[in-house]
Amino acid sequence: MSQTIQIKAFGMIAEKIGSSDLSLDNPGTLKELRAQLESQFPDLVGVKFSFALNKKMQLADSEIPAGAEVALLPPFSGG
Amino acid sequence: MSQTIQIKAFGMIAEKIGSSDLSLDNPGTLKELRAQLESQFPDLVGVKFSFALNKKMQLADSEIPAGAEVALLPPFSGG
Amino acid sequence: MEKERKPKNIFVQGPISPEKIAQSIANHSSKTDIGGHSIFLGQIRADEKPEGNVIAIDYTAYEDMALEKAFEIREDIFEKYPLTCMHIYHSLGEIKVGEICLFVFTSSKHRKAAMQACDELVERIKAELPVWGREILDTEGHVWKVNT
Amino acid sequence: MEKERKPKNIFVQGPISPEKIAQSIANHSSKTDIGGHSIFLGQIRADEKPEGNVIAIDYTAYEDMALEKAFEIREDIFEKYPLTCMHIYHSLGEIKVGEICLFVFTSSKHRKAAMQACDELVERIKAELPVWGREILDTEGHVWKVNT
Repeated sequence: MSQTIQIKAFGMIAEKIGSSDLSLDNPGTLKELRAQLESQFPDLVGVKFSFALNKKMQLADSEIPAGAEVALLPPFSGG
Repeated sequence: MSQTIQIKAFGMIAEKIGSSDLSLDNPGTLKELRAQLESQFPDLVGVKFSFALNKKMQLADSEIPAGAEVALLPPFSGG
Repeated sequence: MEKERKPKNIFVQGPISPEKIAQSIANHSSKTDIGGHSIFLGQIRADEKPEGNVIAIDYTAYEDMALEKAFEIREDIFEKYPLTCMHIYHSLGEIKVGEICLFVFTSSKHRKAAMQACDELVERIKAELPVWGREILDTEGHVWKVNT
Repeated sequence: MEKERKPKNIFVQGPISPEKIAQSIANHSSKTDIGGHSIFLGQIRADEKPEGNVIAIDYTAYEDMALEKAFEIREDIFEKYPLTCMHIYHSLGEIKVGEICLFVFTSSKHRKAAMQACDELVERIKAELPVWGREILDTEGHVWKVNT
């Protein structure tokens, strides 16, 4: 499980991270990814965001497949 | 009650009467007016229409005031 | 002081052009408290009847009464929903299939009020305005339109 | 044979012009089975925030995911309502107050289906499409738009 994953950040999350694209070692699950992101970017602590794996929303914790495109999605505000 | 009233007919009713404007002696009430119109224009028998008195719909029988503008209104079909 | 509203003419001779609709939308760009517009357009359908196919509808109205009633409906809807603007246009005369004969336009700070008001306006216009459509057929006959 | 539908691009750079809306309406005049069109337009509001007044919204999206989701929503709505046509356009980039950022357009034989489908589409677009609005303030700061 030490492959690299591609992370895309959007909206307020991209702003807090300071970038819209990141490459990280795959931490295994979304829960572990969230913990790692919060540790690396303390501004994310307490900020609401969801994950999409390969363009599908993930509402519960999930394993992150090898080579996945992981998106960090703050609450939508289109329209 | 022998004044003249002005009658305006619309849509299918004007077509059946053959005119959109009529002057009649006031028959007193809308019920009597309907009977008189059906007698004068047999094509109106069985045809659905309502009355307006001075531009207000009259759903029940009413007296026809002197000099009233009486409109014969088939079911509306705007839009 | 309450805003005073007066009866406006809602009738236009002939079809309502897409350009008129665009102009009406553009006129609202200076009203920066509007967040949503809801629009309903009625278009003449080429219905097939036992007597022939509809090629146009010729609209007539009891205009004075219709304008009074339209004003009453406008006042009711303005009272019921927090609207910024409301516009109603209905065609008179012959409108061909594919052309627009009704244009109802509501605007509000938030979308829900605009949408609900627009729906209610269309229902009331169809049910309460003394307007009649004579459907002209390709057989040179006609039938009187019936609203469902 | 069922009609096959493919994902379409719903995004346009910059505001949606009234002329584009007029053109879209005019394009439907040849579809003579349409009796009613329902349109919703989202317009940028000059909201006052504690941090300043909104002068524009800068929209960004996760475009690939949004187009997949928009396609799924389209299919759901086509299955649920007897529609003739459905069009969705959403702006990206900076849209100034008073300009149009969302254009949803449904057409049907009868008005009810067009209206209900339009309402439902707007709700789903706002709730389900990965799109974000950054509200630009006259104080040179910004706040992130929150949908209610």
